[in-house]
Amino acid sequence: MFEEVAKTAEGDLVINVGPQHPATHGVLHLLITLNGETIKKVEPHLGYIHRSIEKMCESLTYRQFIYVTSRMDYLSAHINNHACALCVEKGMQIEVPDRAKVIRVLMDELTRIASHELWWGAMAMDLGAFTPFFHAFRERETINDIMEETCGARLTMNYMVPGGVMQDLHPDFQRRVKEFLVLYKRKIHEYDEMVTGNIIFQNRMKGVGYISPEDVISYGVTGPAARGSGVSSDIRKLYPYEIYDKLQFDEVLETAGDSFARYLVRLREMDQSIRIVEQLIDNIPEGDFQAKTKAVLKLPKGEFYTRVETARGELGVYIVSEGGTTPYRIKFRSPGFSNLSALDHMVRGGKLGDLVASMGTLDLVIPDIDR
Amino acid sequence: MTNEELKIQLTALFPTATWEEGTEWPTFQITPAEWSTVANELRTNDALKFDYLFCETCVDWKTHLTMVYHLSSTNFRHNIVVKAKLDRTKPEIATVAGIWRTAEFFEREVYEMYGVNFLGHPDLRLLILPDGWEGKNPMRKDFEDPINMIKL
Amino acid sequence: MYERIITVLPVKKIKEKKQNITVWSFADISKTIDQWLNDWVGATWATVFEMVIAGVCVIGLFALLGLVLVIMERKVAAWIQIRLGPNRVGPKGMLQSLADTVKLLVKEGMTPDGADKFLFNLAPFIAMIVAMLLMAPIAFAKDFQMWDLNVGVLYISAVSSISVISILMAGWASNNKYSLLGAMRSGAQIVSYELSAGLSVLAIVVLTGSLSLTDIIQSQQNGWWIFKGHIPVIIAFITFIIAVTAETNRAPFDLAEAESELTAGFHTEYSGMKFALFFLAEYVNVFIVCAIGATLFLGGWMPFHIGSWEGFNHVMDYIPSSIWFFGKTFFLIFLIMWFRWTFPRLRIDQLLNLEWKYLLPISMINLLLVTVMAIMGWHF
Amino acid sequence: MFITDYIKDVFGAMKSLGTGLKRTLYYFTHHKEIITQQYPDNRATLVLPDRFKGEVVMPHDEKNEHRCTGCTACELACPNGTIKVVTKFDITPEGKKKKAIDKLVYHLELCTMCNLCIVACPSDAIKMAQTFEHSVFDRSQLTKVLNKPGSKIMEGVE
Repeated sequence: MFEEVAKTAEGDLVINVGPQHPATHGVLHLLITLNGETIKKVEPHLGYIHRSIEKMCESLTYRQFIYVTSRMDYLSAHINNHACALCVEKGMQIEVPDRAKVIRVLMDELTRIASHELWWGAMAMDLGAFTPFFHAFRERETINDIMEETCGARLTMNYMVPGGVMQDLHPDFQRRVKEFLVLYKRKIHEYDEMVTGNIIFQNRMKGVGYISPEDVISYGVTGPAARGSGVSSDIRKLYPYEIYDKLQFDEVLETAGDSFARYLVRLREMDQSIRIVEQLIDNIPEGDFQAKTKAVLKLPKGEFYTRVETARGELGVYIVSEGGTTPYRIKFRSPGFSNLSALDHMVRGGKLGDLVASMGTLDLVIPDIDR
Repeated sequence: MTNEELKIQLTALFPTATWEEGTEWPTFQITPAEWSTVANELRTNDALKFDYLFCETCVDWKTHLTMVYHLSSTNFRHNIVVKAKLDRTKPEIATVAGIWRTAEFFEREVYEMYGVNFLGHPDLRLLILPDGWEGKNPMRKDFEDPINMIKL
Repeated sequence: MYERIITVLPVKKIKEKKQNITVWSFADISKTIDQWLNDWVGATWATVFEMVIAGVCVIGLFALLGLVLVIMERKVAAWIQIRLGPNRVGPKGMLQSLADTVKLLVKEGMTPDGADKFLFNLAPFIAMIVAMLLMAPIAFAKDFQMWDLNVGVLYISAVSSISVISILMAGWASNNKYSLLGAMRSGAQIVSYELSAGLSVLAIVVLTGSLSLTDIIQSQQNGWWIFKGHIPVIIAFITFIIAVTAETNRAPFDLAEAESELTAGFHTEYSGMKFALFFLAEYVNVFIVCAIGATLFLGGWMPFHIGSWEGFNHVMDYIPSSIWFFGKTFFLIFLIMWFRWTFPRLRIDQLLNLEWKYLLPISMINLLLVTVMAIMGWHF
Repeated sequence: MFITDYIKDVFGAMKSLGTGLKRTLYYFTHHKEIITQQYPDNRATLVLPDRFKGEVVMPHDEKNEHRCTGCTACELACPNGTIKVVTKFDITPEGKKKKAIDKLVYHLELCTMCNLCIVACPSDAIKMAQTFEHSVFDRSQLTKVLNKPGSKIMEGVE
């Protein structure tokens, strides 16, 4: 290294952050060019967890391929499954019963809360505060327990199927969710006490990783990261699916465009999700949880695209069908992939410490980027 | 703008485009040669303003490749799909990384997965595949890997 | 002439009555040992033996402190993080750190290729030696001090700044970019925070008029400085705590080893016992700075007295002085641990901003106030 | 005013840090908030939800009879090739040949617990068990035969 430092005239230092690094939460590999502490360039190298899900799906039937998508963005597995189910339903024109719709939305929002909880803890951990991580897990575990009870798994549920959901809600579901709501309301102010209000945290976040609204659109940044720059990009509002158009909730927007704005968007989004859950939990209609579908699903020849809002941004599912039982080509437009492309733009000129702050607020899930 | 209005306007702008029927969003096909000017027009035209490329991918049709661009306008909230048919042996198309910067990553992915060469791309390197990858492009239909691919 | 290692100073008798009440003193024991050794082998050999005894005591204390502080840190962290913490090895997990030590001892100590082998292996020992040297002037209990230096405070601030060399050495010799960055951060950090730590210590020196730790403790017989010195001393105490947290590279100032940025900073490449030495040195440094804080601001081994409450003071006097000292020190250690598990880490430029824009001006003005206070005799 | 801003800054910062410290001190002193479950110790009292997807099992009744007809619906539904149905032909008392399962081989190491086979099964022959401690020393032990030796199909299941 001595020679290397001497060789570069400007004293630039090229550092590998990842694929095994505490801040990348997975196997993301960033090649960083540093000048002292200042970042000159960030170059992502992907593929360490690429499982070629798109290729795998080409050989799976329309019922089977949904389970694979849980493994993309494993923190919002429900929403991924939901997107796939929606796409198949769009192609087959299946009418989903009301009960199934409500169950799906409930599960989506619970997943979103769980995902944001984990993000919050991991974000604080990136910045050096360890305690919030464990506190976030207390609430997250409650949601996971609810999921486990109804769907049978904690992380990769495979609960959504074309035409509805796989099983009906567990009889205890409503009670457990209400308990969770009480717990959440009791504990959420602690998040502000421990992290949001903290002066060190605010200084680390404010003005860091700024991205302008134009760049947000150009880079295709979506989700809370885009809304932190004031770009309205909530698919639930813009292109409502399921019953989102009938629900009362706000699209959270901040205009500062820095890491702190993105942080606030996510925190307030949890409140909005709680609002949705509160609206629905007592109003789950009776009826079927699954539409009657054929045993073998065949999509007509054509192309189908659905967009849903995951916890990280816009997930697009693009199915090209040749009329068979398996998709001819499937493409997942994952939010993390586009969000990552803006990372270099966001952190250039910042300090090394800013990199983890910006990366934390982008909420990258590496399997989602690599697919 | 509704889909019909959009279609009328786009037909006027790009008379050479061939339209597909029965799709959710207006879908038209162009030749790779005109893609660069079409993309510029879509991005800059005040009535269209397609400033958000939300999906860019490629489909291998065994006889040819098709680039598929999903475009959206954050101003007017309308979407279109543009397709370009590429030659399978020597696929080449102009890059749009200068127009929509998100395309930089999408195109790198398509480049390694399908072998499409994007002319004028600022940084066309392997993104997901390991360095020094040789052989066929994995997402093409005729890709075979006897070691790692298991046929059930 | 040899300097006496175990020195027994004639205690300044500020209040004759108190002196009689304080029941338990190490002076008698050390005097007896000294006497006995002198009679047995003569003055020269007696000094040698005393040195050996002192050395063994320091090493023993080192090992003990390492074990105690590690388990303490883990328990504090666990309880703050709504966990149970180590609870498997020994009663309530109290032997966990012993098991960890054994594990670290039997682990292979790796030296990476391309590292500067000499410096790489030397660095952890420098860190240890610095920590050991700092033990010398600390008064652990009444009349229990290894080396009563008349410039004790100066000695501590001089020696403690050597520790940065070990970190720089480790960072440079590792041939690792993370280590180098961590070491550079640490260098900038320790050098800057030395200033405000020094200035806040000076506040007490100004009030006492002596650099000797014994004199400083004696001056607090009628009340600790933190109570006697009004607001300026409280400000000095706060700056001291912040500065020493930074100086010992503890969170929120752990930039030298910031794991989310630099994986492990300067000790990325260290393993086995060499890593353990760094680890131990960090904890012992924490103990030492807290001991100094306790000595300067909280009266060292002096018991807690309230004005004219004779009965209360009497009871307090019966608590052994070593318990007072360790109690105060461990309270400060707890404070530092509490900080660590609550706050996020600062960024390097904010860290330097905090020092040069906030702590340094505040402690300078504060020193001025303390000086005025000391001259006018406004303190109790 | 610069000085008042400066002092305000300092006090605001101290206050924000104090709030955080107060919160962590609360948890430090309130041990009843601890949520740790000491897993291997609480194994006796650990209850998993009845829907938990642990592994695929085939329930047998006391007469060693199962409900599997060997229709291979589960094999077709499985995305990973986890289940392999080996059929044989039994001779019924009337002398007719009847298809039945010889072995239902289940590869736990390939299973992703997606529940698709359970949903696909027309005769409710298989279900998910609530086990989760699947570690074994040898990979071959993860390949299981679900039907017990000598088991027969239950009367009346078609």
